[in-house]
Amino acid sequence: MIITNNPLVKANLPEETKIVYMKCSYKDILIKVRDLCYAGFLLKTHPLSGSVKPNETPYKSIMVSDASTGKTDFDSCELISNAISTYEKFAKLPDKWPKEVLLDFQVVDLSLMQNALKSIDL
Amino acid sequence: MVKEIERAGLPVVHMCTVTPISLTVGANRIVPTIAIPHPLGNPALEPAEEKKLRRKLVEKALKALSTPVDKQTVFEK
Amino acid sequence: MTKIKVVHYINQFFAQIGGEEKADIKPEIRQGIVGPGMAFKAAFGDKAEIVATIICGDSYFNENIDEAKKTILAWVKKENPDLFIAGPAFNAGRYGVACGTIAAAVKEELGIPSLTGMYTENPGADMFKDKVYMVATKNSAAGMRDAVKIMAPLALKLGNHEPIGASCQEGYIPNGIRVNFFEKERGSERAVKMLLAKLAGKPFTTEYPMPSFDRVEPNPPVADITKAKIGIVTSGGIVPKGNPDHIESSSASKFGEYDITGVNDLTSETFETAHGGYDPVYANEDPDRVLPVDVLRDLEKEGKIGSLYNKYYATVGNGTAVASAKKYGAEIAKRFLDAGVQAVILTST
Amino acid sequence: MYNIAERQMERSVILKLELGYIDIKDIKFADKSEIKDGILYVNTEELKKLVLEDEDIKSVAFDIAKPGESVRITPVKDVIEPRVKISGRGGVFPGVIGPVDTVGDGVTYALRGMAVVTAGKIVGFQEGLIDMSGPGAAYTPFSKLNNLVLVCDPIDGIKQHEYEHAVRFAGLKAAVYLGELARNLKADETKVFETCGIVEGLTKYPGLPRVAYVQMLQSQGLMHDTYVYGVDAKKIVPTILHPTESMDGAILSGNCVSACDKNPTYVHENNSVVADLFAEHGKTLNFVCQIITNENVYLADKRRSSDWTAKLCKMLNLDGVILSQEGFGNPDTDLIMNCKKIEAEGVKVVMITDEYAGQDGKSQSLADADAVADACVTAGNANQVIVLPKMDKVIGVVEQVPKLAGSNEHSLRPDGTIEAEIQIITGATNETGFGTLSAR
Repeated sequence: MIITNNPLVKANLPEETKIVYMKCSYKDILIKVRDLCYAGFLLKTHPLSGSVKPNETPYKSIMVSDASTGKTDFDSCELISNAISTYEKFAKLPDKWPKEVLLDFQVVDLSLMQNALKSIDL
Repeated sequence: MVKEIERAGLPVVHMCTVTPISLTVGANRIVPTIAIPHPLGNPALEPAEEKKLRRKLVEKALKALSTPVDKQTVFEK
Repeated sequence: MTKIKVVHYINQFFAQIGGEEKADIKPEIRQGIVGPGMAFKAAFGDKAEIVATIICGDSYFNENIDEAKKTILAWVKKENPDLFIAGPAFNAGRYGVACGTIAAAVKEELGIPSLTGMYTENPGADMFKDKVYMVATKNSAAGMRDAVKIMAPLALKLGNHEPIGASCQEGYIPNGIRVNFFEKERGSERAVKMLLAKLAGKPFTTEYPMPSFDRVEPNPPVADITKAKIGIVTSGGIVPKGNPDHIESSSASKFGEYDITGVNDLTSETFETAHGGYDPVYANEDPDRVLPVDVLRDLEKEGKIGSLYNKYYATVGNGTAVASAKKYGAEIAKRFLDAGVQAVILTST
Repeated sequence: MYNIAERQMERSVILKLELGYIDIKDIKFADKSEIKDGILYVNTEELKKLVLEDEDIKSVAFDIAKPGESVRITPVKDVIEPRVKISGRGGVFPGVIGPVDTVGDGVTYALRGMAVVTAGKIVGFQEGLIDMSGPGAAYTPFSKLNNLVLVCDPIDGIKQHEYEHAVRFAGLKAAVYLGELARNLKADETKVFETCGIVEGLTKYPGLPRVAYVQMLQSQGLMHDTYVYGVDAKKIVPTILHPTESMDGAILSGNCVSACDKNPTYVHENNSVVADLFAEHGKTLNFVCQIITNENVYLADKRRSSDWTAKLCKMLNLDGVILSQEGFGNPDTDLIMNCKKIEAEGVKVVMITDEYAGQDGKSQSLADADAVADACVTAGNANQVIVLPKMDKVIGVVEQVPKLAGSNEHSLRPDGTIEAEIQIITGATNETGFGTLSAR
């Protein structure tokens, strides 16, 4: 299951992929995924996927398990907490992106997810 | 925080869901709980059942406080 | 350039007033140089001048911290120096704590650049190395010359408001602030050298120490839980409804103390969570799910525990800096001890 | 009769690369491309024809940037040192430009003191800046080189990944074209790099610690990729290379984000960990091999790759490794996983990383940590703020500056100065220990 705020991910991944699209900020995606991890879902992709800095791109997609395991997974919780701390430490920059650059960010984020999907051969 | 309480000479039990985090922060007596948003409860249960569950966990914590330990110990079942 | 004006702080021993028997002397201020100030004078040349020396007994300072601090700060403010130096204290524990306390206070409260020095294992080092520039010294006064050699140039930089380099360049104890600089050798060369040292079992210094995880020995158990007074504290942010202390949902800057005299059950009408780090629905529905007051009251009535302490403490674990959590923990522990609490239950989300 | 023991002792597994350096002191545009007396003359028409063979590129402009000039190059995509294979198997950039063949032995020439720099706005947030003088020059190793800059414009409506591919190949083709000019020259200096097989290693260097270099390669998706013999590194499992293979261009950058700590192709060709381990080879240590692994997005890939890396270290009976990282964020997790698992095999690790400690230097530097990582070399805090003065000339796209990572709309001041974090500078905090920047 992919948690994303990237409209391209929503539009372009294969139909059988379970996608939760939310119109929200980068940070909101991290928070949503954190709550899922607390609720026993497993992280499948690294929340800081890509080297585009969290204060640059407004888009984030993270893959988690389709269902909760019923037990909180320490590694998942640690990764997502660290990702939130990392997000927090970057200087907050004002939105400065024209539309075409936003699209570039979406394309790169989509590419990260597509490659992750190749790894599990969905 | 748990370490500072222990350092002050008070036996302390840490009731927490993700025990590895508790181990990392240095708690010595650890009782695992149910889930992060409701460590001492389970909304799926009837209120009376839920309270029973909570009581069991708290009793486990009291037992932990009464048990000598020489290293970090997780009090499972 | 005008001469930098320095005020120096030392203890009774270095002022040659006396040893332990004189450790209770009250603070005094003398114009000019006393004791180790001579070594600084020699190192400063004509670039800086110690205009006054403040002397205080170590016992007096530590037993009357607030008063000693107030008196000394007032004197320093009056002198209005460009720089304040405390010590160095070497391995003297109470002197180290005094130097750290007063140097940090001068910096924070008066905004005057401040410097101290001590042995890394001096208890004052851990307490204040992040609050004020602190030079690592040897463990005895025999290291005075070496200490001054490092402290004097750093003092001049501080006094002149020059940029301060990295800890390894300037000689101060790492203070948690990462500072860039150019090494002589490239990184790969340093890595090869470090590996050879590590393989040979020789000492080496990592350039980035991992965040440390220290441990505390477990305390003996409660002898008889049915007689014990139990204290409760939570990092799950359970607060009276409306969050009267305005505890922040993350990176909390305070903890709350709340009276639960006569409270037998936490309900959604009376309590809630201030924690922003988890889905609050369940905790708000029934705060006992985070802080089990209901069960503990039952156990109290049944005589299974001696009593439940009538105050509980709440913090928000979410994003709270380690240093703050440590501070809150120590303060909460102190209040528990003062209230005669014998064992503590800490619940986290 | 076939005697295994004899055969094993007889067989020589020595791989030797002679690397000849042709020093380039200057670059000039001319009618004929050639290298004469240390000066590289470039016929841009010929080079242009070569680059425009790719139908995704509409136009290309050439420029020269020399050390000390008031010149800024931005946004930089890749930096490549031209090389040519004189003898031995394969050709440079095997599997991409050269044929698929194992490289790393024989004779190779390198044009030392220069680089091909590709620039182009592949995505709107394209990063990377090289100042040839001023305070910024100290932070990038490429300010010390004579740079031939290619600014490639794509055809209209091109997809980002096609443009990335086109610029990547333009740089490589130009480098090969220039490298060929050195084929019949005499090297100004020759260095010999030699490694041997397990049997020779044990008999030749008894008592010396067996050391390998574990290199993590950025491998996540568009703008985040590295190629090994033409293979996308996210599709590899960790494997072993002779350290000389990367000198022939076996590892190539397809990476355009995180300018400060990505590895341009130049860094792979001149990998400084490889060079510094070779410098001690046979003296204080036995440099066994290079192990390459990836940094994938999918967590199971991270676990598998770190398992394999540790396994290889164990199978090779290593005593120690140097572990280097590439990029920001999730690679911290690979770094710590690799370090933990390799140490768990009893192999000592020194790792090289950089830090994101915030502009004030007070934040946790890495996104992951473990007490076992007790030996760490740092390439500095990438969030450090720097003020870069106006340059007389900008090669590339100046409007790009406010869009670089760590900068904002105020970064580009009206007088042309830039205030931004050093992470916008190409190679500033390189995590293979290529530079001298550090932090405490």
